[in-house]
Amino acid sequence: MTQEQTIQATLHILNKSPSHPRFATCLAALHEGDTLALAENAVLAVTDSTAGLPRNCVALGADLEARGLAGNPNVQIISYGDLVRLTAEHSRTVSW
Amino acid sequence: MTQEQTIQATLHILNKSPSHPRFATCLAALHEGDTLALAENAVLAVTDSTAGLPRNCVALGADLEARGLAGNPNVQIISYGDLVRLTAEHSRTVSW
Amino acid sequence: MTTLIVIDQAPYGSWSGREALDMVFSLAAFDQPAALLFIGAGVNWLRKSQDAGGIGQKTVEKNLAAAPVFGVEQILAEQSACERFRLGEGDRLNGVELIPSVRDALDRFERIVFAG
Amino acid sequence: MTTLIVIDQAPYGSWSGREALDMVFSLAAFDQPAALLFIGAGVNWLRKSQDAGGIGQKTVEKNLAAAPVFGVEQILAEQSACERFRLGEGDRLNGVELIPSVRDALDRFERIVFAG
Amino acid sequence: MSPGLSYTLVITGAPWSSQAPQTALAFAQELIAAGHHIDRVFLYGEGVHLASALSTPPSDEPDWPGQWADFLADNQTPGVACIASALRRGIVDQGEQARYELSANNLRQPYQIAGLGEWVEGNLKSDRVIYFHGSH
Amino acid sequence: MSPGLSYTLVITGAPWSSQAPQTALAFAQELIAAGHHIDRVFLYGEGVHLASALSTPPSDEPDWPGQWADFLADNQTPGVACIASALRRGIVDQGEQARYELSANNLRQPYQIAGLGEWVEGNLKSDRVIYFHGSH
Repeated sequence: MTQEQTIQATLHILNKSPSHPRFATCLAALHEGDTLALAENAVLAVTDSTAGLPRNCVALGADLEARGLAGNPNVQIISYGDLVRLTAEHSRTVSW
Repeated sequence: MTQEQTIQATLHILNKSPSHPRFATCLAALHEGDTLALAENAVLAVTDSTAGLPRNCVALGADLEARGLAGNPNVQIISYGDLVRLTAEHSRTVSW
Repeated sequence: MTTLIVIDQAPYGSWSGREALDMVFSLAAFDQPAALLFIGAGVNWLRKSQDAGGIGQKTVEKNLAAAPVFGVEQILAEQSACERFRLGEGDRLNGVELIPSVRDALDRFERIVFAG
Repeated sequence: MTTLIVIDQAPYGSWSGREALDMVFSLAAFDQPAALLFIGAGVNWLRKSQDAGGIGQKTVEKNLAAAPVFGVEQILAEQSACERFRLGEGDRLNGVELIPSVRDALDRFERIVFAG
Repeated sequence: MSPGLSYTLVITGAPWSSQAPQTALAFAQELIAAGHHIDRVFLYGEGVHLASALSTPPSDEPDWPGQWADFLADNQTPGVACIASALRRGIVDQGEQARYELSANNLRQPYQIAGLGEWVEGNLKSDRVIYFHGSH
Repeated sequence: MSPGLSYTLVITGAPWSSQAPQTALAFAQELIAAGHHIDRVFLYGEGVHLASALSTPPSDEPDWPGQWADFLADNQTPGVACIASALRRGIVDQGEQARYELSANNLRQPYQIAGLGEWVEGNLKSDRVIYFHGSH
């Protein structure tokens, strides 16, 4: 796992509410090909009319259900097992 | 201390960083005649070019000094004793 | 003198909203008038069909729905935040009053307590 | 592989920035390459003439100034945040490199760790 | 300005995760100096960590739990940790240790553990209730 | 996908002030189920509160400290609380109790207290280091 000239696709795990300053910073740091995984308070982004989510965006189902958002069609729902798989597939993960 | 029809002048103690969502909410809630006391991370507002502070704005000197901002002319500097006096003078204080 | 408890933090990510609710119910238990105001991301506490079993928590929806029974006078929510988070009338718990500005809502109450 | 520690929280209001600095110094102590990036309100860690005695804390300025001595490779700061908080070159600690975008700064490093 | 007001102070921010205990202590010291009275200091939510007897910061760092306990003792000011907040977060006295069969207790002297009723009483009887929240 | 990777998990958010311990536990359970290995769980900053032996939530609420300790024991996974973070926040083992002449110890089994070197080693030797932060 050596540093490459071109940064490889990165998994971004974001758990902050859309109102938290780190939320916007994360969205601005994404590259084409990166995957954004919404967890905890960040899943509110699927119902936030001001949040422009990227195409490769997934959200934890348990967190969506807790917040009454499991029926929201704006996002691909994943399980904790899927999140594990994503961290295994990506050699670079950033937890925001 | 009964509720009056016209709300009396209020002391607002704000300790959140200007990046925190509660900061902007507080500034929008101020009335003419209210006093805003900046404490802890909120004193960064005196050097924040995006923060429009009200006229009746004071900031804790110890917090300004800690952050290298004691020489900033944008705000009236108060001591902890002054803050006590402000809470005694105002029958209504909101801690943000 | 009615105490207004203000919750501006998103639900379930921390315990501070629940502990603010405990304050409201405690006031009510001692026959002290209390009201709730949800602003910012906090309005999401008011969404219907919450199910927190998957994150190992209890759902707060029932507690909130029972608030009037326990003597909580009013449940207020910031209108612009409801719009931002697409929390239409059909999505919200019943009995929530929308308020156009936080400033006007705070003006109605002598005593204001933010969730920690 | 250099580890980049990112600090986006204002100084002194909590211990998380200090504990992030401890991570950087710990890497350096084990001869592991490390760098620091300050963004958002976090850039205020870099202001000169801090004096935290009045709030009963130690000033971090000396620790930061000593970072290169202890093997911290780079100290980066977000340019737009420095502008927002009026942190001009004369106001900042020496040896800080401004970066035009957080995204570009993150791209330089294989391993990114945010302050908790 | 009314001299000799009574205050309840509520601290919801923990030491080290927030500056709340430090600001509250400086405020409390000036309250006493100005001739006011502190009915009680109420620790709620994360604030209950201030009442840990086991907090052991390095000797060159401020010891807020120790400083606060000294202040309370010196001024005979009641310090109260909310029982619900404290039990969740692992702050327990001898009574709770016995009741829940725990291995130890760690409530610092002179704090007491009590319910939110103490806070309600502050709302009713103190001239002022001032909150010291975390920074988040 | 590479099967059988090694992970270090770092938890910096406390139970009750954040969802981090819950998310991390669900993640850890799925890691084991998928055949991966957890080299260690490292508690840092506010995360050290997860290792409190005295945390006593109401019986109808989740007991994250208890659930995490069971997971670590069942899977023989090392749980490490950073010593500097833990001492400040009042999480101490028998050794620290003796050294600082404290009234009790409250580190939950099977956690150990150790320095940031454990985290550095995770960086060097684990295939993945995943962070679970607070929500602020």
